[in-house]
Amino acid sequence: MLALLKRDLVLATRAGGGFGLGVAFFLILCALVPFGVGPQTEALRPIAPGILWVGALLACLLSLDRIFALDHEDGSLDLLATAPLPLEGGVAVKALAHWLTTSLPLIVAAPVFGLLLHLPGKAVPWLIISLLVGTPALSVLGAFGAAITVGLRRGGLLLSLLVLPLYIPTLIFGTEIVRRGMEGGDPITPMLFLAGISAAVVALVPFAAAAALRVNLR
Amino acid sequence: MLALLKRDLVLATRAGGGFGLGVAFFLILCALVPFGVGPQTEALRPIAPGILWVGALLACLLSLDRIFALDHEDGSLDLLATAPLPLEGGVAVKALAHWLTTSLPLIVAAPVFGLLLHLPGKAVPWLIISLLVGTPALSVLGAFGAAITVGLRRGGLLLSLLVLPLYIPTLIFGTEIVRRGMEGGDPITPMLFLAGISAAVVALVPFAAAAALRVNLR
Amino acid sequence: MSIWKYANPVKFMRSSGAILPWVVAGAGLCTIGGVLWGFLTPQDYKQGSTVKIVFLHVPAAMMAINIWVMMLVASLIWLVRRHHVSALAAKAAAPVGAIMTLIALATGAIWGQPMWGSWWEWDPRLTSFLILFLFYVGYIALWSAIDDADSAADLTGVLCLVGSVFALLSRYAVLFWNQGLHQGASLSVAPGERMSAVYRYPLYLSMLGFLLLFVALVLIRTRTEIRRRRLIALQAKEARA
Amino acid sequence: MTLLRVRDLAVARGGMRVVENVSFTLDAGTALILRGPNGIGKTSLLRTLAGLQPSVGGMMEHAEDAVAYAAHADGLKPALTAAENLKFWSSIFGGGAVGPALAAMDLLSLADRPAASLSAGQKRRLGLARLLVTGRSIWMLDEPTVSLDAHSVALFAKVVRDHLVAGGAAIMATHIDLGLSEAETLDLEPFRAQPGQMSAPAGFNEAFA
Amino acid sequence: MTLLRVRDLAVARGGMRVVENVSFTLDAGTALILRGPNGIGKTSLLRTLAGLQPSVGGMMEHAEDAVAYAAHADGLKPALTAAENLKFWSSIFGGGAVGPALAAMDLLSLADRPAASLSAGQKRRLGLARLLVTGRSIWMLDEPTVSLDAHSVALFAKVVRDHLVAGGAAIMATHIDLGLSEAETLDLEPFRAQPGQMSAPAGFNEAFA
Amino acid sequence: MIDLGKYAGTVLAAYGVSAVLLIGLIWQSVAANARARKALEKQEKNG
Ligand code: HEM
Ligand SMILES: Nc1ncnc2c1ncn2[C@@H]1O[C@H](COP(=O)(O)OP(=O)(O)OP(=O)(O)O)[C@@H](O)[C@H]1O
Ligand SMILES: Nc1ncnc2c1ncn2[C@@H]1O[C@H](COP(=O)(O)OP(=O)(O)OP(=O)(O)O)[C@@H](O)[C@H]1O
Ligand SMILES: [Mg+2]
Ligand SMILES: [Mg+2]
Repeated sequence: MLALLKRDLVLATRAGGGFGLGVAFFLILCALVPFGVGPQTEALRPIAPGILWVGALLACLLSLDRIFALDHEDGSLDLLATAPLPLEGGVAVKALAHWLTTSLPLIVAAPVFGLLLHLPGKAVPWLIISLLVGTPALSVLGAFGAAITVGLRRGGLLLSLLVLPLYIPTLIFGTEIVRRGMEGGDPITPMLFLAGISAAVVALVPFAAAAALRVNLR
Repeated sequence: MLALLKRDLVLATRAGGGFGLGVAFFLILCALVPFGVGPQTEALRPIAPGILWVGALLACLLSLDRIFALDHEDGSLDLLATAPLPLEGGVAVKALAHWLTTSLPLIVAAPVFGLLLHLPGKAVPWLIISLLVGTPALSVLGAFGAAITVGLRRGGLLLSLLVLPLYIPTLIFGTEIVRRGMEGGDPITPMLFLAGISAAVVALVPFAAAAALRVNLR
Repeated sequence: MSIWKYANPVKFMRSSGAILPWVVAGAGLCTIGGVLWGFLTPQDYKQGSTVKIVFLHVPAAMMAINIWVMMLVASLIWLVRRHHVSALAAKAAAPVGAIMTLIALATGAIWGQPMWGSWWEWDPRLTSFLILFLFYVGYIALWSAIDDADSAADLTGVLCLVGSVFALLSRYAVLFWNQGLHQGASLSVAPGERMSAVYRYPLYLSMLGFLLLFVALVLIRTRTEIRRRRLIALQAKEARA
Repeated sequence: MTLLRVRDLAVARGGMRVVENVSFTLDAGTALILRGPNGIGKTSLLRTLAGLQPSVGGMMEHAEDAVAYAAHADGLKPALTAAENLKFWSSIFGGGAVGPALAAMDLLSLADRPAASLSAGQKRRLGLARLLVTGRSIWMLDEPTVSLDAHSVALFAKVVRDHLVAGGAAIMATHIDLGLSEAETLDLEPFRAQPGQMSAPAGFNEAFA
Repeated sequence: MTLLRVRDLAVARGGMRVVENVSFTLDAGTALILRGPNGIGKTSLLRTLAGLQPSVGGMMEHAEDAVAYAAHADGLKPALTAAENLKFWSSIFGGGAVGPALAAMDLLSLADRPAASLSAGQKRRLGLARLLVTGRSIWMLDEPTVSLDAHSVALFAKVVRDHLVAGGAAIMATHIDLGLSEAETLDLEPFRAQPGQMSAPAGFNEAFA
Repeated sequence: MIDLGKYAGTVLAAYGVSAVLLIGLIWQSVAANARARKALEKQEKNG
């Protein structure tokens, strides 16, 4: 398992692996928003949590098809399925690798992007915490979508269509945390919901994803 | 040429062709944003032009790899290159087919999505006009990116990275038109810029795309 | 005789062919009757003639949810018992459910214009329906994207399962996110608030009509799917011979 | 009448020349069969002749728009029927009727089947039928009989023979015997590129080797 | 000692059974070569035996975690070096050392080259070296010698022979002669599935045909 | 003709949209069924 994680991380950082692309996309998005709504603080501040979360979500989305597609094409997935590690574990590890290479850099960079959008300082810790708690669910749900579409050629748009509705609860609770943190409300309640969703997703969805993978391998 | 256009349209509407996926994706995006930024009209209205344009752009982006990749894999591209029609024309026609199957449905549906985001009625004509004028450039630039990455397996992420920066001017002028239309400013100036960009792109970029294709075929 | 025997394609074709005319007749009568009756009801003192929309809106909204539940059950039957017809029935039901959702959304939006002064509000009820629509669209898109029928049935089945959980979850998340404008369930609440009989009976008839319409459409569409599958199966057999 | 003239042609693949000094002519009514071990450069030579990749030395000449190329990938769309696939290529090449082409490759009964439901051999036959609707005179075929059974190979040989009789020409790379007694054979082994004797490098790999 | 026992196995592909009633046993130290025309179901049978797809009838038994499967796709990452690729699979399978495996397939000099820069034959050799690091006893090989030249085929035959001597077993589908005289051959032709004699359909295509 | 009051447009629009969607769905279902039946009959006659 550790070997698989290490390999996926190494691959992501080698040429063509696409490490950092998520952050680049996130940056483009955050840079564009002021063009759309105008640069005034009053215009930007209320929508900042939402934009940051939606941006994280889209950055995650764009890199999803890498989770399994390459391994499927070059036969690694066949070999992993016959290896002595449970496929569910493989799915979880690959989702973790995706999270480490896509979401983690984004979380590290998020405070900077928060500045661009005039997110008040006291909301920044909540932004980071909400992303830390919520993005693992995004990666695992994304792995599920990727597992379902892995056999399809050119499934990018379909993958988004399947995965985005699953992201809705995470998005709602995630932004709610930041917004309440920003406006001085109570961020604990949505945080508990978000943590619950994340925990349940991380614990259960890999089984569904592994089942989908097995269907696509046969 | 007409035969090529017809075939691409037929293929897009047959099973697995992905016709309508763009609109569905657009719909999801428009539904997600309010979950992020909140349901209030005051929050949604100012960002509506930006979201609608970013949505159109992403829907376009996610379907780009269909333009040439399938034709490359099954050998059609080789045969088209030896056919008595200029490859530049072929590129233009395929970009047109992409526009007709992805952007046009989206433009038709855009007023409905404008409703979801509380875009004021008087901005809707500007939204449609700006999309009509701007999206052809997105398709042609996308075809260029697709031509460059056609030989690569899973070039999706790279494709996005190549194409997104090219999209920025279109995006900025496009949203500016809608925003000015909404706030009663002067939408004509950005419209002229956008039309200029579109015209130049549609006229010139197919040559670059065809050159890239030829390199990838040999 | 066990109910499972009907899952055999041949038997299904025979029995569904036998009951189809009756279902179609019933669906036509009840739907047209209920909707027309509803259309002819008197105006409401508060909502004016817009109350007539309820005879389309509520049955469609009801069916939108029920059809998803039916798909969930059919998917489970396929995943557990491998009854091919139930997988095809789930596939056949999805477009009907999507259209029902669309009708509920469209009539609701049209209704909202005079009532709330805007076509669309991010009310939890409406938002949940929008999300349900998204799930329908994803499910349909997945079916049409996969060539191999066995994989398609399995994968859409899994998607339906996971999607159901998330559709439910989204409903609560949306409630948490925004409190609503939409009225509560007036058919089921305390007697005092009950809808008057003038509206209630046509509504019942119309609901029955929509239910029968759904059954008729699913039967027809399942028969279509079975024929398509059979055609593909025969061609595959021929190609391999 | 000479349809194709090749002199001292050098062909590159992956930035390095693979065969060089290839010379031959192809007259109307004749066929040429390319032979040689795997990787010698048959595919590369055919692609160069078809204009899909540039040559790196020597010269070749043929009438414009005279070449029809067919390789492993048949350019068939699984979602279209057999007839629709042919119709498309016919209208792209401004070429012949679809019916006779289907008949020639024994595909009439499959005309309305989506290509996805055809077996590998049937797909190959459809890909070869495409040659007939191009209306081109020089056929360049890369292993045309892969996955065809004996009956279909004979059918294909007949189609080629008819094409030659009608004044066409064909050049093909193949490992099996087609029963085309009138065809000449060109073994590429003697033309294997010798490293180091070049006027200009064929690409990065040669420029830095 | 019997490593693999198969009785009356039926195997499906595309929702239809392709071969059925296949029975054999594979003892330690023996090899079995599957033969049969294109499309008979060799690949499907091997995938079923490896546990990648469910069987649709009969039974098979082998020790858990005893099978190493290798097909056309070698599971190599172009961005990793040859040694890194092997090391990865070795640690996944908890298996053997990388050095001897590289040596056995004559890859020592290429150990630090990224897999992307290897030729097709070299890649194939690397893919076969992977078998050695799995430490599994039953090898299931689908056309293992595709794109190998004569020298590499001999190398590979020696590796298989050593594996058999060490108490392993191998079952492989191949069209060419490997020079493995001790191997038995199983022709799949007699096991081609007969339509219409089934207890339960293998998939949609059988259920509706 | 019944009186729909000031909301006539609203009510008619709702009924109209629903009618279009329902009839479209019914028509599509029936047409696809007929097409599938014909294709299958043709195949069974040939094969
Ligand atoms: C645009 C989207 C709308 C959707 C998706 C929607 C959804 C629903 C649903 C699901 C029901 C069934 C409730 C039940 O029986 O438990 C319902 C009932 C109802 N809706 Fe809507 N609605 C929408 C808009 C509206 C609007 C704008 C109005 C009017 C102002 C309205 C008025 C009603 C009424 C009167 C009922 C019947 C009361 C009841 O039985 O619950 N709806 N709607
Ligand atoms: N994409 C590539 N990059 C680099 N080298 C390549 C590439 N494709 C092929 N080659 C090399 O170019 C040479 C010529 O290949 P070509 O495909 O023309 O051979 P061929 O004679 O058609 O072989 P076969 O009989 O196997 O079809 C081979 O040595 C091969 O290794
Ligand atoms: N994806 C698929 N969908 C439907 N049928 C398939 C699919 N792949 C293969 N088949 C069919 O299944 C049968 C068995 O294929 P399989 O690949 O097992 O044959 P094989 O014996 O390995 O052939 P080869 O010698 O060509 O490798 C063939 O008749 C083939 O047409
Ligand atoms: Mg070749
Ligand atoms: Mg095989």
